[in-house]
Amino acid sequence: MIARRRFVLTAAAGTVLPVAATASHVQVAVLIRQLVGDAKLAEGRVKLDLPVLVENGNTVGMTVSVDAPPGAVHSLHVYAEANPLPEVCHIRFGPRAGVPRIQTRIRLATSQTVTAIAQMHDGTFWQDSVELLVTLAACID
Amino acid sequence: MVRVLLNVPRQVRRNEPFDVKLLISHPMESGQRRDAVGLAIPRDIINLLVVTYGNEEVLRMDLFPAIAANPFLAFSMTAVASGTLSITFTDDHGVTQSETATVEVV
Amino acid sequence: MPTRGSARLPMKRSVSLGVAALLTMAAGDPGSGRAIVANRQVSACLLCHSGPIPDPHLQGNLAPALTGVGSRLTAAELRQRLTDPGKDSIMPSYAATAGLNRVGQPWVGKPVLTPTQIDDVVAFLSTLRAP
Amino acid sequence: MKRLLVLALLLTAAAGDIHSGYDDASPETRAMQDDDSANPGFLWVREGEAQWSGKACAACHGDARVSMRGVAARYPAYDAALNRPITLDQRIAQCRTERQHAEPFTPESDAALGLSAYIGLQSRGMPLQVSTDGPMRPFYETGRTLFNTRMGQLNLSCAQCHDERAGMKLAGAVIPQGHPNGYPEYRLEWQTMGSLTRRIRNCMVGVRAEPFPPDSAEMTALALFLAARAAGLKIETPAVRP
Repeated sequence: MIARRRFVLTAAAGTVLPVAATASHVQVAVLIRQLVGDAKLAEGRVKLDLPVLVENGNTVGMTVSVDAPPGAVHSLHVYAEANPLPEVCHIRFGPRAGVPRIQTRIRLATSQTVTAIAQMHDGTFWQDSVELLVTLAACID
Repeated sequence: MVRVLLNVPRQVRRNEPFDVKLLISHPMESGQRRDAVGLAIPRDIINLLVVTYGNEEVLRMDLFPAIAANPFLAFSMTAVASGTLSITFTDDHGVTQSETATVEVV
Repeated sequence: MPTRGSARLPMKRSVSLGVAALLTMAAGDPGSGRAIVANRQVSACLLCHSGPIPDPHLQGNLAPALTGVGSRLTAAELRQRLTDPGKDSIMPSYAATAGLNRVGQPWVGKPVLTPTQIDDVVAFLSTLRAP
Repeated sequence: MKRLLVLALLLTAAAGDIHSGYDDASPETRAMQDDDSANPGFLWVREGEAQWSGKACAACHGDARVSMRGVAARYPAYDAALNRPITLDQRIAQCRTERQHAEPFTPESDAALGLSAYIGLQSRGMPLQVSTDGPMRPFYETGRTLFNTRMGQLNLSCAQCHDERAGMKLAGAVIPQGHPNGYPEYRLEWQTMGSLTRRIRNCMVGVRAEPFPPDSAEMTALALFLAARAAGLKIETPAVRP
């Protein structure tokens, strides 16, 4: 998917605009392949929670949880394919990790698909994706 | 100096998961924006966040410009003995800052 | 391609209309008009109206949908709406440079759209026929 | 007659339905506001708290949780010496420069927003109740006139969106009623905290109008009218909005 909106700069003091550039589905696929290697990537176990209709792409609450006992999850990885840079975050858990569930806030440049991958200590990889629509601010300051 | 809000229960039960919430005041300037006269605003983000408890690493997070301004992180952890929870983060200039909280295991 | 004869010109009603807006009556380019309508920063049309343009979730509902507007209004009527919507409408005149209050520095003396852009938008809207 | 009755009912419903922008926000945004340990506005509140106790504020005013309770609900308030209303932010600035003999705050700075947020928090949950009588009346009327005046290249008034079309969608965004009960507030769009003044400027730039300067008589009159128009709404400082 490619980003569909490119805005022309109009004069408004204080306006800050994005530099035109986005990642791609292919770029995310390459990153995921590097992460997973030859292992199988399956749907399930990991759950990515994002609003389907995003109020403002600047700050989007995200929850990633894994159906697993404490200590079973090695790491979590999140990718946003239509952001300027596709990587969102990587989180590696240590031995004191509790319930495998994290919450953070992310930026989404435009409507797109976001993917989360959980890597388990048993070597398996699990993924979940959310396709969402991003609403833009009507008035920009 | 960056402001940090670290929310941890003061008392927890041994080996029972508890929630930690963290807010850091930081613009997380993505490096993808231009200012009003068209100049690129340089990237300035917190790129690494490490949570330790005693001598053990609880969580290590690599952050990218897609993490929103004033980063928020909530996670769960366990403790077997009273100790100090320490959050250490590093920005693009290599500046490191820490915030700690004590946890009593009852 | 819709054409406009001078016989279909609206009567001049408002002193705030730029003379140029009335003089430029060349047939507009609907492709260019579509791009102008689709660009919120240029025309602001989709802040209030919806229309047959991608991303309906980014379109407003303060004003009638543009879908089928070419069947409801003639080119002359469309031009009139754009240039002189009247005091009872919340729509701004896209041609006016006077009769406005506290216009911001970057926009002083400038209409929302140029006469050529208005021609193009009218040409595009005229193509939006009811099914 | 029946039509008139329906119209009257509609008007009554419209007048009675005064609700906070909180109610128009998404569940995610409301949740962000509801949890003090997840609400980024509290980064500023803590900054303000440190200023309050570290500087001369506490020396005169004591514990803000006592002395500042309900204060934000009464502003803009009449200043007899100036013979005009002033906003809470202007009162804080006045105290800072005239009593503390400190440098004025930079508008929208973390220091200014922090102190304002900390003081505002002390009135959280209390209903907005500003005076519009006596010497306040002409300023209130000025504010009302400004609220109803079409402005800018896009020729829109505040009322056309926030009274007449609240709840409808401007682009993809629901138009809120435009109440000032959460300031200073954290806006997702700004990715930071901001004042009511900044928000009004935001709207004015949106309609391509020349914004009222932050400390102008017009801005204060408009702030007064907005506060009076929101009478009874509970203060939510620091609110979170899209």
